[in-house]
Amino acid sequence: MDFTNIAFYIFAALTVGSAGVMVFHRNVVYSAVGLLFAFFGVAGIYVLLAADFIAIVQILIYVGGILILLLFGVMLSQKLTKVDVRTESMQLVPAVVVVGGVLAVLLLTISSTPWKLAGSLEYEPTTKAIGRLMMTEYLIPFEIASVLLLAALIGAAYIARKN
Amino acid sequence: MITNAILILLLPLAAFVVQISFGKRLPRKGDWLSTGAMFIALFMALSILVDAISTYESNKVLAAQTWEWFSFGSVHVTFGIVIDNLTAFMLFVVTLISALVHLYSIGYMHGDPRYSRYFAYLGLFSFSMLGLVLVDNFLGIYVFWELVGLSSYLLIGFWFEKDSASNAGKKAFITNRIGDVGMFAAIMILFSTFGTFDFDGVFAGVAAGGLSDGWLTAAGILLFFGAIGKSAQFPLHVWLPDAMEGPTPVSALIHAATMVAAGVYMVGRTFVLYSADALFFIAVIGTITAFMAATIAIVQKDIKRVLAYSTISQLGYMMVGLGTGGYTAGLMHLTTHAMFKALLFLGSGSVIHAVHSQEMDDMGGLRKKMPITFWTFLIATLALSGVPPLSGFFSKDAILASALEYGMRHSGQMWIFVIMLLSAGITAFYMFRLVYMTFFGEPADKKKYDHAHESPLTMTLPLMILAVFSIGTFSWGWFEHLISKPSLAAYGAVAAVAEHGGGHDDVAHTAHTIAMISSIVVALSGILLATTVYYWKKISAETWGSRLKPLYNLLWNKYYFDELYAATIISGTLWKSRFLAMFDLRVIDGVVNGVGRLTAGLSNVSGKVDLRVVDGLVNLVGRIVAYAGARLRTLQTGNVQSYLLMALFAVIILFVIQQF
Amino acid sequence: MDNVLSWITFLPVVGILAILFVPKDNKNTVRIIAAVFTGLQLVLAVWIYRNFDSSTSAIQFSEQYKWIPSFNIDYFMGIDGLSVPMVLLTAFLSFICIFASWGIEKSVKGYFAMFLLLDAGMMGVFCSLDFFLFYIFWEVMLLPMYFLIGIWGSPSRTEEDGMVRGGPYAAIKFFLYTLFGSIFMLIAMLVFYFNVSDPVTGGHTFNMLHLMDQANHGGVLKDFDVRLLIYAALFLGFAIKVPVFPFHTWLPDAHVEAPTAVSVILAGVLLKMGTYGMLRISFPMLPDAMKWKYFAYGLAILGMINILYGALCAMAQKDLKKLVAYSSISHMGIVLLGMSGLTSLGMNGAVMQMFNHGTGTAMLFLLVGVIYDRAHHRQIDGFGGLAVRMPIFAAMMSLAFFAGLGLPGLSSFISEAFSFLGAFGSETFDLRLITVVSTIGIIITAGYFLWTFQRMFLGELNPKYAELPEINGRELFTLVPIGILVIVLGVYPAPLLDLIKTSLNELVEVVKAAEAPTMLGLH
Amino acid sequence: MEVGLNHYLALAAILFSLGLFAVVTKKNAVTVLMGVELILNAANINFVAFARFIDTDLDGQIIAVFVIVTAAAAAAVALAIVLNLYERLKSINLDEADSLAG
Repeated sequence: MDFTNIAFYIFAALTVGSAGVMVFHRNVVYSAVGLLFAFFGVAGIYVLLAADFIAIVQILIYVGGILILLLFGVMLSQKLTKVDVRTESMQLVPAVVVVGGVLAVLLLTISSTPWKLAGSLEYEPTTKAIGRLMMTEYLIPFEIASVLLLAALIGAAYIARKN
Repeated sequence: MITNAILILLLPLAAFVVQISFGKRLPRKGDWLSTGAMFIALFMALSILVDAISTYESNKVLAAQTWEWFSFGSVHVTFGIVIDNLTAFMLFVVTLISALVHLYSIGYMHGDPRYSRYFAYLGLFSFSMLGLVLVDNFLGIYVFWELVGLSSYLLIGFWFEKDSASNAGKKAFITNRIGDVGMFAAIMILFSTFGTFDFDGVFAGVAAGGLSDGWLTAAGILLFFGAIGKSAQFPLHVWLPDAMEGPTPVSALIHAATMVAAGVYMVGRTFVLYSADALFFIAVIGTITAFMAATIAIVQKDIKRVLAYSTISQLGYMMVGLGTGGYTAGLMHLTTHAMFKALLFLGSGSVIHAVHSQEMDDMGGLRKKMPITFWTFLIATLALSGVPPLSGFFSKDAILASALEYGMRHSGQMWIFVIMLLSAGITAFYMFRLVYMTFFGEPADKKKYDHAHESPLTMTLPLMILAVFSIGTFSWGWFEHLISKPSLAAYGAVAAVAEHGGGHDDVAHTAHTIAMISSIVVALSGILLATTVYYWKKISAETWGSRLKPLYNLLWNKYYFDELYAATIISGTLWKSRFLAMFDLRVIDGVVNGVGRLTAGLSNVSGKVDLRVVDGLVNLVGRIVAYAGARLRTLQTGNVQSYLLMALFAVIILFVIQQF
Repeated sequence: MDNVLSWITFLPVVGILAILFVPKDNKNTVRIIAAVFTGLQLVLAVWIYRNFDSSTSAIQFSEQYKWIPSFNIDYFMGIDGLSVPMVLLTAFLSFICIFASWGIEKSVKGYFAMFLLLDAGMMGVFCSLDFFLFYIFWEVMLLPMYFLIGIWGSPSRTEEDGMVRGGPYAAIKFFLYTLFGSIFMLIAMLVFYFNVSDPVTGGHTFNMLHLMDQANHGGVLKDFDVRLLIYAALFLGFAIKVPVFPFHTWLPDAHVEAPTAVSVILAGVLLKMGTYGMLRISFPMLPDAMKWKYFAYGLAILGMINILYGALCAMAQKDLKKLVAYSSISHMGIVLLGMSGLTSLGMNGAVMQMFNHGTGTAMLFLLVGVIYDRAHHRQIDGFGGLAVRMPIFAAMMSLAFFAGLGLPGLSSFISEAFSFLGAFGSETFDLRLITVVSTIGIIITAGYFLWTFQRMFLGELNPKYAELPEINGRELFTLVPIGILVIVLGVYPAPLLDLIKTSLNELVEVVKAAEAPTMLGLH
Repeated sequence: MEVGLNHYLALAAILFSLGLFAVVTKKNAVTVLMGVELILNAANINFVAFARFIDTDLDGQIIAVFVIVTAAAAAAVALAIVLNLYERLKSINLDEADSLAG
């Protein structure tokens, strides 16, 4: 069992654990914190998967952006004076059954599929290559994504404003 | 010369177009423009006439030209102009009277709200009339024939606010149309036989015997129907007296001098076409017309109506002239009559202008107030009565001679001459009755008399010019030389059709002498009688009128023609049209709607069946669905998350199914 | 310019698409779009006129594509001298009618979309040379017409006699009548389809040129009795459209209840489809049946009845628009009479009459619309003395009336005269008596037009209408071009005649050459 | 046991299930959004893992970048919607937003 394996299990545990906290804790603020750690865990997983650029992006955007956004959402929508930051759950029993079923299906599929694995497992820095691809082969999706972001920005501002 | 002719034709048309488009905006509303155009045309026509007279050849074709109008592939329809001596005379007469009437109208129509419109219509008429005399084929003559009818309609109904005027216009147009249909039928016969509209082509075909006698007579009589309508011959004469509703200069131009003579001109132009039977028919119609109209004129009180019936009567004379073979006599009477009858109408217009009434009972003694009008009027009256040596004497005498000659050649046909002679006497009588009642005696209406005055120069100048032409310009010989009776032989070998009429032989000479003497006698006795009754008052017209009450009523009511037509043709047509309209609505449409209702009824029955049986089943299905829906709607929570859950559940089920 | 016929036919459809994208409140945009597209159509029509080679009777501008190959149905368009004047007339009147419809305020989008669809259908009928395609266009036209009369026509009303009349009634009557006729046409079409073989492939065909070639006829079409039956069926289909007495009663209702522009199209273009169909389909495809004496004389006699009956009915009408409608029946009778003689003169005269009646009657209906918009009624006796108040309108009306009564110098004179002359001079049949009796119609026509003119315009001005506004610029814009055409073609008809004569003379020759058995084949 | 593709996929599956559970059960809209983010992360792990083990180029990673970008946009819009919902219902509980109920 080499270092990578150990690291994987550590990150996996961190991720799953934090996600569990996020899902099962009744307090929304706690959920948010749980999500924060789950994102960190996923970033670690990316590193193990030789995706250094993605890992950085994960931390920058998810942790630095989305999570902050979510917290703002919590804060703005819950009057903090008479805090009811608790979240309730519903239709628990059917949910457990169905989600359990989905998980079972997924795991079954994963284990029963004969993956055609590629041979080499070299570690190479990816940032430069991704940058090059973004500006060449993926230029159009890149541009569209920018437009999408812009549109989302304006749209969000428009929707959220008080009339 | 062709260019001149085209210019003569186009000048009035141009005047019409200009006047109708912006006549109102021209200075003096453009009367000078129309009048000027007409006078230019007059001088051009004069030059053509001078050419014709100086050439001095019988029936000489001075110029002719033909253009293709349109073509059907094998059939080419042409439009052409032909100028022979007859055309030259007609051009001169039409342009002269038209120009004078234009001039006269400047005074007469002064201040009318539709002044420029009036001149526009005059231009349209002059154009159509000139086209009618210039054109060289049947289709063309029919075209202009209808166009003069249109301008006549427009001018009769010029003061259309008066119901009588608009009625008269309509009556004129429709009555003319009846004749025109006959004319069109004749054209159909000729065209379908000879394949051409050209006069020359048709005449050549007739000369070659292309039509059997029966068809030729039919074509001739049908063609004459057009003239019956246009020249107000019996039995289609009823429109002309009513046409006096139009302005008086118009009556002079259209309903006395030119348009009504178009029928005579047309018969003259197509003279060689008529078979002996057709000519006899023409003569009979002419005789009836001449006599009937003359008798009616005796009792009329409206000055214009007397003149109108006189016109009808004189047109009858022309027809008799043509019908009895006196080709030259008929056409000469056309020319002379145009001059003095236009003069009479313009003179009566001058009187009407002065006293503002058309009733002769309102007039009297006007001789002193209106000397120019009186003297010119008297000249015209003498001419019309046939007093030598005025122009009317020569032409009327020629017609009577022709009628007499006809009677001498055809046994049993002397009655035509007798009646015509009688009518000549009546003519002299009613004309002098008119003159005495208008210009002599005591003024009937003092106020109107005091108000009366001589007309302005624009009105009297035309009177004087026409008086000159009425006096004695025409004598027999040279006119006959220029316009002599055409012969079918000129158009090819005469086959089966016999030549009709006759030349100058002893019979003709005898006839001439007898006719001349008797006509002078009759005219003078007519004048004498009129003088006795209306000047010396030796015989009371009232007494004789009441003694002969039934006859008087008959004449006063114009032989009840209007009433007869109203009761038969007009109301018959109206009744038929109402009946058919009702028939259309109730019966034909009723059948359609009945079928519709039947179908609707059937569908009603099948609808009932449908409702109970078929629809019952449908409703059952509907109810089941509704019930199921009510049960199932509880699933529809509106909560997105539960939907998602269901979807996922379905995914799992699918997976399971897929696995096993 | 390839595919010009497809363009001219489907331009209005493009216009419909454009109109559908306009918000419904932008009424003027909708109107302008309609005007632009019909205007373009008119430009194309003029282009066709200028490039049409009138020296040949061959089909020109033809386009042929496989459409439904399994049934040998082609998309086959093409025109000859018979169709060209109709194409011009359709384009011209459609353009004019857009402006006559400017005042429509009720669901403008729908109206103009329907109108353009109607336009496309009519154009298609005149351009198609495949019987199936022809039939499709023929039916396509029905639908918009139904809605135009039913929705934008006058509202339903109950008359004194308890009959419900009005737009919806007229629309349904028109629809059912025409549908009834087209069923017979469909039957005839199918008989042709199954009994005529394509000379190249040997299969069934709808191609009109193949159908016209008697050598291709086989099967039951060899049997004269059947040919007579088929001719009768086709005749019924077309006669309803013309309309021929006694199938005419849809016409007064439809014309009267429809809005002005639709009446114009109905009388100006739709009626011509009946006679166009006879000349395009019945005559050349079944010349021997046409020449069967009972049919030939029947056609002439029906023409005569139409002329006299229509004129007499017109005289009795109190409603101005109804009078004009009946006058259309009368004038279409002249077309029938002209056709029936099988002469070059009569045939050319009849087709010219189709065109000239289209323009003349369009003018009449437009004028009726003008006065109706002002006085809100059309009772002839309800007016009086209008010539004082509205001189320009009166002048226009008199122009239209005189054109209607066939005054020389105006277009319909030449066509009427030569229709009569042609029928009278027919060498094939003796129609002289029928023609002469028919000419009486000219007198009656003069009677009712002048009487109407007198009652409406002459005499003292009816004080009720002392303030009636004179005809306005837009209305004059619709009338003046037609008026000019009426005068120009009256003075110089050669442009129209040159366009059609080659094709029609050829048609006359073809039909004349056919032998009609005098005896029926029934044993 | 050597950590391979299956491990990563299993991890992703678990994360996905957790996220899904949150989406399905939570009443609070913000928490549901968090669940969505988890699901997206799980998908991203799959992408990157496949890029690493099966198709050894960078396509998978790039798609992951795009997923992140899209997620950011989605989050922004979704939160705006949530705020709007709150304005209307004075609550962000999703079971109250049931006007589609039959």
